[in-house]
Amino acid sequence: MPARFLDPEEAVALVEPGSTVAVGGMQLTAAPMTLVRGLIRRRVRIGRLVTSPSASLQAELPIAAGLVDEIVSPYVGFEHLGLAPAFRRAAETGTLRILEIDEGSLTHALHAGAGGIPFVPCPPGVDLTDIPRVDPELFRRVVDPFTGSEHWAVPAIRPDTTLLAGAVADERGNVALDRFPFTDREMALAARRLIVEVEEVVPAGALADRAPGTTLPSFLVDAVVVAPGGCHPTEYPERYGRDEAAIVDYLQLAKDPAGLEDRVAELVAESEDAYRARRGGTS
Amino acid sequence: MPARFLDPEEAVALVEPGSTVAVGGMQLTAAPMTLVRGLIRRRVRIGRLVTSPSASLQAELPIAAGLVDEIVSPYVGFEHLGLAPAFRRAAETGTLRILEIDEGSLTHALHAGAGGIPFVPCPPGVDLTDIPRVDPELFRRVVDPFTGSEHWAVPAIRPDTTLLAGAVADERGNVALDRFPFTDREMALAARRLIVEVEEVVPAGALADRAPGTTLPSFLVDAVVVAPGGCHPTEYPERYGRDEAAIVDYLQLAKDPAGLEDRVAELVAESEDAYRARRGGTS
Amino acid sequence: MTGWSTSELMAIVMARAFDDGEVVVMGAVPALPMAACRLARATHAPNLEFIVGGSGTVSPEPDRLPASSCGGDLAPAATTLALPDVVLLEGRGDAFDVFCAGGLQIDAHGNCNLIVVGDWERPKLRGPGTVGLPFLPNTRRSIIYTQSHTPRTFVEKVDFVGGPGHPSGPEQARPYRKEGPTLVVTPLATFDFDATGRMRLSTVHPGVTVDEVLAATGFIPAPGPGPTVTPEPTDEELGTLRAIDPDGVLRR
Amino acid sequence: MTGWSTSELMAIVMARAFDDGEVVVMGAVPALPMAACRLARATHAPNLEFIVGGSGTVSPEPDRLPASSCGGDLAPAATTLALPDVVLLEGRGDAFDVFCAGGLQIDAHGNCNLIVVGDWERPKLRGPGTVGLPFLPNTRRSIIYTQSHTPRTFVEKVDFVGGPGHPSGPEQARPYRKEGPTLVVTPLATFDFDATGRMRLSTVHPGVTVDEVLAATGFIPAPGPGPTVTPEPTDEELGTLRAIDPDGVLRR
Repeated sequence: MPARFLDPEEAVALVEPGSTVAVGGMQLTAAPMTLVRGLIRRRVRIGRLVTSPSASLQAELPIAAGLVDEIVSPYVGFEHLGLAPAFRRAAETGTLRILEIDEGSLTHALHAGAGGIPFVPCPPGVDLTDIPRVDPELFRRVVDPFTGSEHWAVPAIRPDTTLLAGAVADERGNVALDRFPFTDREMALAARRLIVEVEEVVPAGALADRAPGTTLPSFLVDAVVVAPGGCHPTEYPERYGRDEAAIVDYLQLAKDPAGLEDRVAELVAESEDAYRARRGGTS
Repeated sequence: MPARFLDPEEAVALVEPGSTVAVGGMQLTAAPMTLVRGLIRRRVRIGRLVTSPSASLQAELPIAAGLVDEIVSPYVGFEHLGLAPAFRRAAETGTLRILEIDEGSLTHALHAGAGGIPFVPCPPGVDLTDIPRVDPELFRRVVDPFTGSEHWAVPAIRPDTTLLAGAVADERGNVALDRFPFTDREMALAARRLIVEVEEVVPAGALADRAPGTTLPSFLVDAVVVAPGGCHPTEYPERYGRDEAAIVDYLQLAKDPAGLEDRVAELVAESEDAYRARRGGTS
Repeated sequence: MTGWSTSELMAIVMARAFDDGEVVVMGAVPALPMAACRLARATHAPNLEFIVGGSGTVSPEPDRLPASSCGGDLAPAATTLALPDVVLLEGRGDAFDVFCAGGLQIDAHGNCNLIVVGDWERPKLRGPGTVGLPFLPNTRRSIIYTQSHTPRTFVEKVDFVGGPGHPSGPEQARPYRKEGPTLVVTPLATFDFDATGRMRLSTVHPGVTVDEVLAATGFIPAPGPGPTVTPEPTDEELGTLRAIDPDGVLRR
Repeated sequence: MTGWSTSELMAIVMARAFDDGEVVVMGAVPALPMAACRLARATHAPNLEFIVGGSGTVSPEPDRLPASSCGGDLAPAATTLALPDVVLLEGRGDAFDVFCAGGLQIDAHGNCNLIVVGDWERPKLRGPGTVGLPFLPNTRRSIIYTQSHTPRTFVEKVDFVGGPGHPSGPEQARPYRKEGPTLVVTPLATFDFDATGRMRLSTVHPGVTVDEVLAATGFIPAPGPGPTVTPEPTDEELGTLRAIDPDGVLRR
């Protein structure tokens, strides 16, 4: 079926409270912030938040809003701009359950989820770390039936909903990311429901010149939200840069829990249209 | 290091006799026939031949030449043109050991080989077939440590050498396939040694406009063989079609074992340059 | 419109069996199921999508019906999946609705065999291999088609299960088994399956007798309400199909 | 040429440590290792290749040093791997030569910790997470770098091993362990490792005293032949580096 084109509010209403939500984008690039802000405005509780190998604001903001019960993420931070204040505070005060995982195990777990593969034995490396010790839910021992050797294994991850930011959708809802894919394709393929915000809609057939394997067919896409500039303050490659001043401003303010609470209240009170208008013409 | 640019003869000399060789391309498209003919001319014994999910002449010809001890392949045939005569005969007379495998298990085994993942539990499906029963070397039972359920598993496959056909290499040996990828990327990433024949060489930097994830960096490529038209008689998309008359001619002739022996002798006697000249200007 | 070929009728019968919005996968030699999918899209199922074998192309519309599932004539398509992603989704089990498959042997429970006739260790006939057929029971349902309807093709039990059909016996409890095969299309007839998963004769094609079908079938089909006569192609169906197949690949 | 910054010296020291033909991987905040790789390519290691974090770009040469490992300013590169393919190759273990890594804590055996200071259950400081650091021992060797050389960063034993260094004790027998960390670069000094895998002071940067380094180090380094003074940047090195970093990111 063609994907449905929805408003951000309608799209996030598809997310069941308490379910597992995966958010795409990596570091300060291509975070699906319009959808994330939508979740926060609607105060949708996220039972388990799964991120790409390195998340920034797409994990930090829902945590700041107190909406995340558990997180599966190899990294929440702001790269050269510093640590993630709400994530730190939630971890240090014990209000967020962290399921520790590394980039490799996460990537393979999503791949397994996409493929109906029940679990994956881990490649060498993680067995020399303390990670499996603190995360018995995601790491268990398995014996290789071919060699008899023992390995850590991780279970398949199938997000109930995956939220991604793409560059364009055609009129049927076929999507092209047109950028570094990160682990966004795995998150899309593993999802039970996929919601994509895009910068732009193009005519049917306009994605036919994209290289094989770089598009997502509409039958995998449940909803498309048209949100030009919607990744703000993160960047969308070749469309707009990150708004570093806005991120730094957030990081300053979020050092103070009361300031952070105000900021979340502001965000909830403001519509996405008003947000877009206020931050000006990046798109 | 930049890949080495070699003649077909030099390139196939890198293949150790008796080792595991993977051949890319699928059905009647993008079979690395220049490299395969090189192996046959040099009479390199292939200990284990691994194919894409559907091979044609890249498996049939080495088998016809009596060079293959074992094969791991979900399909050897000629699609609408019929069955593979040498493969059939070798299977029916017991001169070829077949390690039965399906498309899914093969793809996952190559992915595991690329990733240092020791083995992969199979998704649902193959457990309802007779395949694991006849292939105890590639299929063993494993218990999911998270659920206690039992599954078939396949071991990682790491070809000693993978042979692929690409569209272009740049001067450093970065490669773009520029076509349906099939499982050729997995075969490349899992290989201990990668040899790619290409239609054309382009200047350094000329692949920079290819979409992320669609190229193979030179540090994965051990040797590049420049072989315009080299997939003949299979096709290379957007460059030349398959030579169906030549394939049908082979299939006719190969019905008779003596005829097939003559054909292989002819092939061995003829240089790749002579072959290219004889079949005329497809490139 | 008259003078339709058997392959055209088969494509039309398959097209009718697709529902709007379904996602269909097919393998090698895709001309027939691809024609059926395109016909369905052009008529009652505009939102059907189909994936052509190793190419990973989604609902391509080339000028001519392609002979191969991996040829460059399938490009460009509106989108194209990498084959490993198609393989993943086949394993995931809830992404695809219909798997179109066939075999050297097809048995009374809809099991398919592309691997071997006779004993696997000492083959009478070695087939090409099973490709993706093990994923048949992991797709919502499957449609089986073959150009060969003989007692050697249609057997009581396949010599080797490479593409699982309906369970018979204790396997019936398997948890992830979905609808299984729902339709079989041959040059002579169509079959469906009874509640025990055994094939039954559904329709015989115009000009074919029930006795001819039974003589060509190596097992006794389960009793059912049928058979009726396969409805002939309508002018619209045949006209649309011939626009999809201007070279008459399905008339050879 | 004078007036080099500490970060410029660090980049130059790292560049010297790369061999021609090596393949280097790096993670977040790539400016320093990326500058080092590009400097190496421009001087003694023209065939070195490097992969910039999540972008998967191979040896990109943007006009300015990038702040982020995932930004669009890294494109175009001659080739770009999809991140999942980089992850696969990190697991494969024979595709990459050098992993450049750091940590909130780095210990005497070169273990890195980006996860937590204090007890994992009751963190004193929660770090961002371990990203790809578990692959450190699966890469041929690693180079550790940090902008923070204090007794809190350089500890006898990390509170949490997220990026394994040299084995100490019974772990030394692990079969797949490769060369491990070979160099540590800080704003004050460089370290290497003795035969037991313990860090030892190799060079102190010009203008820094050994006592200052030891005071900033939370463990007693193993005795070694050194330390000597880190060789100053040559005019060629510094000139080349500044062409790579015209904005002076490394001079801030």
